[in-house]
Amino acid sequence: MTDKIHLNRPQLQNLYADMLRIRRFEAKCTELYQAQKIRGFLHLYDGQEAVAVGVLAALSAADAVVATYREHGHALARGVPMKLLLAEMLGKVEGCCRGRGGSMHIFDRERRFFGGNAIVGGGLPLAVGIAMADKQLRPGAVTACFFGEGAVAEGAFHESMNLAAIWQLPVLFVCENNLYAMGVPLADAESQTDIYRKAEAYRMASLQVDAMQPLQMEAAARQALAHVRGGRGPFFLECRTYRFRAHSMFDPQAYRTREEVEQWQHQDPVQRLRNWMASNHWMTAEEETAIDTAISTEIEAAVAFAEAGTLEPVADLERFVLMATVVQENADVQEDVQGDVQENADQQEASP
Amino acid sequence: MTDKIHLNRPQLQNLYADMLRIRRFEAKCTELYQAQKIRGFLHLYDGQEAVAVGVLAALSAADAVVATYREHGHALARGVPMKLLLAEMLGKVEGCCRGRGGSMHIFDRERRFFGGNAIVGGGLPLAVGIAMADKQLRPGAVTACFFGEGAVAEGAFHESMNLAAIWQLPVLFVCENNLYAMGVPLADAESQTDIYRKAEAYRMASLQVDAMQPLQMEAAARQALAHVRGGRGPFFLECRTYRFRAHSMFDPQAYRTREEVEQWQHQDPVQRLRNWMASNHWMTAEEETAIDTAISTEIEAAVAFAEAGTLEPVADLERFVLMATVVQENADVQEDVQGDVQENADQQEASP
Amino acid sequence: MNDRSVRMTYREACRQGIRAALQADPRCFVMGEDVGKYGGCYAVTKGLLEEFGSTRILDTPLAENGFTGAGIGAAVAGLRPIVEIMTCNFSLLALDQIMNNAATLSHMSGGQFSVPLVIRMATGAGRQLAAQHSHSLEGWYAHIPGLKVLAPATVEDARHMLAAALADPNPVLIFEHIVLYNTEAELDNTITSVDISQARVQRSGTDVSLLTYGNGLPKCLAAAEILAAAGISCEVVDLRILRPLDMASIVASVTRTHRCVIVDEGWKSGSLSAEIAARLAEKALYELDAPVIRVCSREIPVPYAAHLEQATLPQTDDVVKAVQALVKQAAGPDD
Amino acid sequence: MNDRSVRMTYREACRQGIRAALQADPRCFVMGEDVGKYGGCYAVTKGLLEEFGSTRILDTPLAENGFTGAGIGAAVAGLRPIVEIMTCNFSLLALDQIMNNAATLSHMSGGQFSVPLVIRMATGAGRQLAAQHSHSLEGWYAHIPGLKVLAPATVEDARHMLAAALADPNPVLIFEHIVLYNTEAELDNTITSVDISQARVQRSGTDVSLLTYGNGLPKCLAAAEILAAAGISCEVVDLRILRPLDMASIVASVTRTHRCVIVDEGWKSGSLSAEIAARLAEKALYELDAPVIRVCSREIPVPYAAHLEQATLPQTDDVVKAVQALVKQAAGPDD
Ligand SMILES: Cc1ncc(C[n+]2csc(CCOP(=O)(O)OP(=O)(O)O)c2C)c(N)n1
Ligand SMILES: Cc1ncc(C[n+]2csc(CCOP(=O)(O)OP(=O)(O)O)c2C)c(N)n1
Ligand SMILES: [Mg+2]
Ligand SMILES: [Mg+2]
Repeated sequence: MTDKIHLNRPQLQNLYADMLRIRRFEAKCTELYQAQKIRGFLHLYDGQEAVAVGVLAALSAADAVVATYREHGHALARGVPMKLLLAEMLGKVEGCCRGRGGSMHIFDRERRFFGGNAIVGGGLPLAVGIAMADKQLRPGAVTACFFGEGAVAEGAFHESMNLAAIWQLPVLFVCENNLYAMGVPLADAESQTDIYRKAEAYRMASLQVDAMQPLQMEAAARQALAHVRGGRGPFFLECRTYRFRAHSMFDPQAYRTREEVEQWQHQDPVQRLRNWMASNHWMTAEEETAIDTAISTEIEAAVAFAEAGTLEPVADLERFVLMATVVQENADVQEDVQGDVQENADQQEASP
Repeated sequence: MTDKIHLNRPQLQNLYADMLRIRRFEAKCTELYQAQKIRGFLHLYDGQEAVAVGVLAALSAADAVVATYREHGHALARGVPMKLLLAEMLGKVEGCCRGRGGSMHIFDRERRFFGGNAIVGGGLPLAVGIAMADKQLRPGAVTACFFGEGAVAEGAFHESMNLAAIWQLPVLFVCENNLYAMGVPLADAESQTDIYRKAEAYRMASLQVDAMQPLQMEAAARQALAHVRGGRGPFFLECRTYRFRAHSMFDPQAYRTREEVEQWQHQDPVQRLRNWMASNHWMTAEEETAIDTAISTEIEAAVAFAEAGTLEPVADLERFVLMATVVQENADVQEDVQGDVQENADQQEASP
Repeated sequence: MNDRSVRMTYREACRQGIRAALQADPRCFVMGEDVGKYGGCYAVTKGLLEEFGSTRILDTPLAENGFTGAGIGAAVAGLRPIVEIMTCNFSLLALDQIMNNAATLSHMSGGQFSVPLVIRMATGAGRQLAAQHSHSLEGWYAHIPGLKVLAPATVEDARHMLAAALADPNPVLIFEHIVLYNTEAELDNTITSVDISQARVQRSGTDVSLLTYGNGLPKCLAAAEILAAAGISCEVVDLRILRPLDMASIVASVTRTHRCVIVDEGWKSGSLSAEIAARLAEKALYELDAPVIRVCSREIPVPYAAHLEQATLPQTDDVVKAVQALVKQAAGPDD
Repeated sequence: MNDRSVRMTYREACRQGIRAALQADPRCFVMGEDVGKYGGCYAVTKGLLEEFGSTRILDTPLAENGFTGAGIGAAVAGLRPIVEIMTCNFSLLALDQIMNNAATLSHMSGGQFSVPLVIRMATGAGRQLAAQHSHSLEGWYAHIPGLKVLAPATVEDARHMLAAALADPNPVLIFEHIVLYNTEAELDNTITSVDISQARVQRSGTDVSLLTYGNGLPKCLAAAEILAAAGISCEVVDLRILRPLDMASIVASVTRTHRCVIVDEGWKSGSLSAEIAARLAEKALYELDAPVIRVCSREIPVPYAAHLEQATLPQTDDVVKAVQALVKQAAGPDD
């Protein structure tokens, strides 16, 4: 945490609060899973919070987001209301997808949150297409596309990187390299383990960042985004991170040692940011308590909302298999983007 | 043609004869196509002869070959009898695939010639698998996998390169970069047009060679093969070349100018090798005539054989949809390979 | 040809359909392999690059999964892509995007998104392109909920189905038959649109219903002509829309004729013909005076040699024989 | 349990089948995502890496098209790969290799090559995994000539089908149902192999044939039990092999019972049930006293919420109702 700080006090506190909020949300999900209220596959985000928060804090409303099945953090950081997210995971019709998607398929049109994709690598081509549309319809908008390092071996990764590069599309590729794809360690899956170097094969600008350092992560995201917004084509960000929990709730973690996990836990981005802020007077005890309390309140409210939710009538099962009309995306976002390009450019120059 | 020559007189003459033989065969195919004796899609190899001949001359019987729909040259250089090839293209049961495959699907088990694949990129995963088997069953054998630069954009390319690299398989990837994939020029299809640099993304050894220079091509193939045979993992060879003819018989070539094609024809590898050999006394007029005559005779005989061929009875249509027993590959090849590794290694050291 | 009609090939009709779509909607664009500089593998998009420029006619690299997925994303985000997958044989590379994204996004998101995407592909055998270039997969795609599947068999449908598909808020797959591209017909100028919901009776008849689509249509019409000479009256129904099937029209025809032959160039087992036969057995069993006969492709990878290829595909002659067998069989003692 | 039998889960039976195959043939190896260190997504291959080492149990990167194609190449060149595609949902990424290479190589090369490859995949819904993880594609794959398609529904088949598949010179797809992994049964030690050519009558009956496979089997057996109490005798046939279908056994059963319900977890249109119903209409129409009823999945992407998912899938109760309707309907005036 030795970098020059280019965030002010409220920004720092937001960064911390957003990360903690995700951490605490996932803890609640674990509880709800154990209580068999959440079912199916559940993939938690503990350890990787700095990535979602770092990137999404820098996005504007007009930007688009594509994520994976491990996307609670992204959804929360993007502003998908926690209660809609939780109701979805409890299979309630009040959920953001009427309870049809569950944990792996969070969508929120209003926030341009395009999933929630459970096919590894399946989101990348979508991101390319969204960026194609935005380049015409929403100049300045960026599509942030998150995926794990496991996705890098898929053909879809390769095809998407090349398409984005030849067409110079506004896509920010965010690879969350947590060193494992389920039980397969990176070195077993890739001959080139410095994933950001894969970007060179497409002549795409790239950067590798230590995502256990929230401030470095935040700065890298801002830099990457400035590149894309500046019309200089796509950007590839490799975020070195670690997942503290099992791959999903069914995973005995035979592929790694407890010691290894503990080692990484010493680098816990949430805890370290907290400690550093506390000891450097960026956050008082009262402020910390306030953050804590706000999160607790929000989570309790979300749980209450989700639990009180109702089930979609079975009679509606076949609604939306085929749509009756085209769903129009919000048309108001364009102005917003243009403003944001400006703002980001300024900040970029001001930061060290 | 300024390189030091590491081939002797008979070798040089073979190189020339093998290339000319392909060129002349393709001319005959054109005729037969115009006479509507060959049907379907027909992709000719004119201009690229140095690639197939350069690589295949250096292979041994135990090695395996995987090619594309533009594979007459590879089949001939591999030793698939011309008459079987031509009978196949005329749809006769005497053809190497009983007339079922046609021009795009030449197979010859005896010569370990595994197609003939009409799905762009579809052969690469096969090559990886053949190399997996050979690594265990035929130590020292190499799989030479040919494909166009168009295939490089496919996911199958990416997945196969990575698999071969992480498992250090004996595959020689031969990319025939003729600058066009049907009507799409390389620069429209790839952000990185130095294709050999893609290999770096997999930490695979690679080389770019001017394949309009047969001797350079031959030397590069030998070097690449020595790497693979030496157990140092897969190798990627980018062969810069040009196709003189249309993509297939249906192509009006609107995407390139006549001047461009003519420019490249000045570099015709067959003609240049001939001229250079003639003026440097590597081939006398009599020797050239003998080569010419032998080729003419062979082609005439092949045409006669193919024309005299018969049609597979319709009653046999469903044979081989499901096989009754496993077809065993020739078990004698192993010794052969071991010998060949030795031989190649010697030559390698002896060449400049 | 008169002033109300113009003679046109199926290929030209496909092209005119695309041109009209590009003219009508600036959000519409064509994306695929060789649609631009080459003019299309089957010359369908020839001239369009010159007319509309390279942002509307977009040559892609060979990356079926990638650009099909990009088409889905672009459709969701407001454009109206016409993705061309050169032939359905290559669409297998894009199946993940088609089934797991295009077909699911609306339902799985609880109706938050629509995917107004059109994917055109060439289909079918008959040009000696051998095993990897001769699949007929349209009936197989018709298994997937969330998609609509169209099979233009006529010049009119080739001309007008695209507009209807683009107007549809759902992903629509259009299968153009490679053998039909060169067929010609008079196109009625006064017809400016077609529906994409109904099968169409292409020839009325009373003895047997021939249900078909795509390149089966000319074969069935030819068979009907031959059979008419022999005194057998065939009703020929062009299914047109393979998903969702227009069962009302199918049942109506069979209710008129009481006998049915389904002609389908797909491999027989698990083909669309199976679904139709099964539904007829469910919904119209007592209308049938004889078992339904299915005339389909032989269950083999399509071979190159002409005689083998033709023997693999259902032919006019096979249809004639099937009908004759059916009429003989049904003409029992009390018929 | 006695000394002739041992109680075992379907999962454990799958594992024992793989172990036995690896022990029996040094050319045999397992390749797929997370088959090694992780022990298999559904824990089927757990412990095998430790027992056989990393050349026999090969963890692959996420590259379904690549490693499936590699399996094909390895099989052609002399090995006996067992490729695991984690679930059939991801197999869409490998479809090009499966259809265009595995299924065609023998025929297209005129019989020069065989592809002795086994591809195992998990299939089915029922565990709230939602739209992209709940496909039932085995019936759909059964459309492809050149493949064999197996669906073990019992512990015995889970244990022994693999050996038969490996002994087969052709590419064989084995679909293991995710809901069955935890089911248990007695496994008879004296049975050391099963055929992969015949359907099997799992319960004899006289009134109605229930034709099913995979996770449909326990549902049909439960329905038969309930219906027996109501005096209706159901014959339950486990299809086992979906391609090629054992029509002889199917027709034999229907000839005994004269009524038929097909229970298939695939989407109804174009499902395997359609093919069976169509063939029955062709080959056994006059044996049927009533139209065939198909009990299939609703035609939607499978939703996450438990009640929606269950409503999407065919249930025991649906089977019971279908049989009751059929018996009532068939019991006409002269029955
Ligand atoms: C195409 C596909 N193959 C396999 C899977 C099963 N699967 C789900 S997550 C996963 C590992 C992905 O690893 P990574 O991309 O690194 O993401 P992480 O889980 O580490 O966040 C696998 C193999 C899948 N969902 N999709
Ligand atoms: C997967 C797939 N997509 C598209 C095609 C159609 N096609 C055949 S050859 C070709 C161009 C291939 O170019 P390249 O790989 O450079 O080989 P070249 O023809 O130049 O030898 C295309 C697009 C195909 N056969 N397979
Ligand atoms: Mg990972
Ligand atoms: Mg090329």
